[in-house]
Amino acid sequence: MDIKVGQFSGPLDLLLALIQDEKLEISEVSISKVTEQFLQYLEALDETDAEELADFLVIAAKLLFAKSKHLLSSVEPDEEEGPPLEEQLRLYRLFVETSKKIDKLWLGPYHSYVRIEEPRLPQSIPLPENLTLTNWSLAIANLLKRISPPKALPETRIDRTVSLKETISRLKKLLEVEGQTKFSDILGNSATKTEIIVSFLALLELVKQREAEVNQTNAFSDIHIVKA
Amino acid sequence: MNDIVSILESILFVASKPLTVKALARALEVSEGDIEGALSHVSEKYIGVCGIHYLRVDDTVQLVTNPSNAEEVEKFVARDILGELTKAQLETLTVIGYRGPITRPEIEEIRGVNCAVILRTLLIRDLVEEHESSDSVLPTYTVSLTALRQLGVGKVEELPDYTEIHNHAYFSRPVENSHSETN
Amino acid sequence: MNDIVSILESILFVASKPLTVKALARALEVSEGDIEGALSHVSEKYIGVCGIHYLRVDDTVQLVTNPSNAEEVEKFVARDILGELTKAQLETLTVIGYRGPITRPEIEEIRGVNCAVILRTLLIRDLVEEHESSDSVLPTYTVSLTALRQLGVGKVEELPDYTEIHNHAYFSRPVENSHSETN
Repeated sequence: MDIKVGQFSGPLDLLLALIQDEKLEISEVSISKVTEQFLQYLEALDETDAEELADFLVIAAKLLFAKSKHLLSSVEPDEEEGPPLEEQLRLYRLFVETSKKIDKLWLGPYHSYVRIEEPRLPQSIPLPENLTLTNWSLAIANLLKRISPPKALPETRIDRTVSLKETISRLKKLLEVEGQTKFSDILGNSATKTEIIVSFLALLELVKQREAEVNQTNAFSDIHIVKA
Repeated sequence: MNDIVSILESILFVASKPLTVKALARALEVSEGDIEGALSHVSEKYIGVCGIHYLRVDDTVQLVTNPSNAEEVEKFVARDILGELTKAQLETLTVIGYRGPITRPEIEEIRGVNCAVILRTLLIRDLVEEHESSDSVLPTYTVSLTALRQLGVGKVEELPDYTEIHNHAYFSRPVENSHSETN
Repeated sequence: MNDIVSILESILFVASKPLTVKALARALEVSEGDIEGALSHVSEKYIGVCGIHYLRVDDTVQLVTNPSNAEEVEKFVARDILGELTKAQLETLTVIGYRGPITRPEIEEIRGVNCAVILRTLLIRDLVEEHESSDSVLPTYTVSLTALRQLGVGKVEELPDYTEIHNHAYFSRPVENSHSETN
């Protein structure tokens, strides 16, 4: 399948296209089947668009998580992670299918129009009493507060994006020096859920690149990582 | 005071813009319940074959032309050029239409992608409306009356398969999924 | 072609001005007799207690508000125009104060919402001034002397923290997202 960067409206759109391209139905198995292709697309993404990359990474993490569930039995599904990916994808597909009907209505011949009443002006217009310097300063302060958050968000996402690459190279270096390590050592004591996912993603990436091998003695024990 | 329905019709006629139930109650100095009662009469009258239609989203109402008469009406008013929607805009508008009032995280949960920029674009194009929510820190979004006018429906409930999609279980049970495989 | 009565209702509704029977017949490509026939239905419907009335003078027709509701309509219009500034109006005015002369798309880019109706109201209330710009197709807006006088300042530079807010980073961003339809 010829996939181009920017062709998709998001990671779920890409995932849906990959599954439909294989003529598969949405299921845990079909999603697992296209994981490899999804990751290939990720490499082709423009890495300067950190925000877009972050959204694709979240789904990539879910894909790898699902794929690794069977391999690494210590990985327990977390209730806070939301619905299974196949459920999420089905709901998304429902909206994509519906959006095509909405597009037909949008472009269709049936539209309503409003009437524009000629302005009716009273004889003299008194000034609004609440136009005071206090309210003025309050209004501009509220506006500045309101328009700031959307810009702050991408920065935290960039952190996460950068940290995946950093984690991969950190892990690689660690293995080169030490030869082996444990998953718990990579995480340290205060790992957030995001850091765990990113570290796990980095580990799986190294396994994929055949830079590392992992083993585990029993279901809930630590993962031993050995340089391949 | 005259018949409240009659006064409402007059005010909706001159207003030339969407009005909230609250603003109408204040203007007529009656309760919001009285306005709702009168609006239910208005909604039954301006519907079907009538040349004037009643639009409502959430608590905002407006009188507009019957969408079926668009071709003839466009000979008298400048045609609305709202332009085509991109795939991402269309997806987001659909989610808001069927699931609104909805917060940004909820939209992003469904689309799997950050929607800050797309929501801003839809707000500037006046296709969605942002509402400060009293019981939540996050604002909620609904489609605007402008969007409904372009879609030619009187309320979101008239959108195709509205009930089914609106009530779609967020995390549908596996047993229910068999039928969704057919489309 | 749809029901001619319905079409006439739609056209009379949007027109906001008297239309001649001849003009209607030409636009709908039917005879004046057909128009007269349809208008007799319209005249029977928009009469009496209805909030919208049908008005005919010689051979021009139009829809107007029920004269019995004149008092309430006037009160609504007055309140709508004369009341205190809404939060959105005040916010728009501050943007124009600190960033004027500024075009409508620039205001909308900052506020993230469509400002057409608000600007119209601010213009009617003489709180902003519209300027034809020589180097742009779009008019620019500044706050009026009336507004400055009400605020008790002589010029915009005397507004609180003018330099700081005028040059604020959130405003100085180049107009970027409006074109990025891809997201």
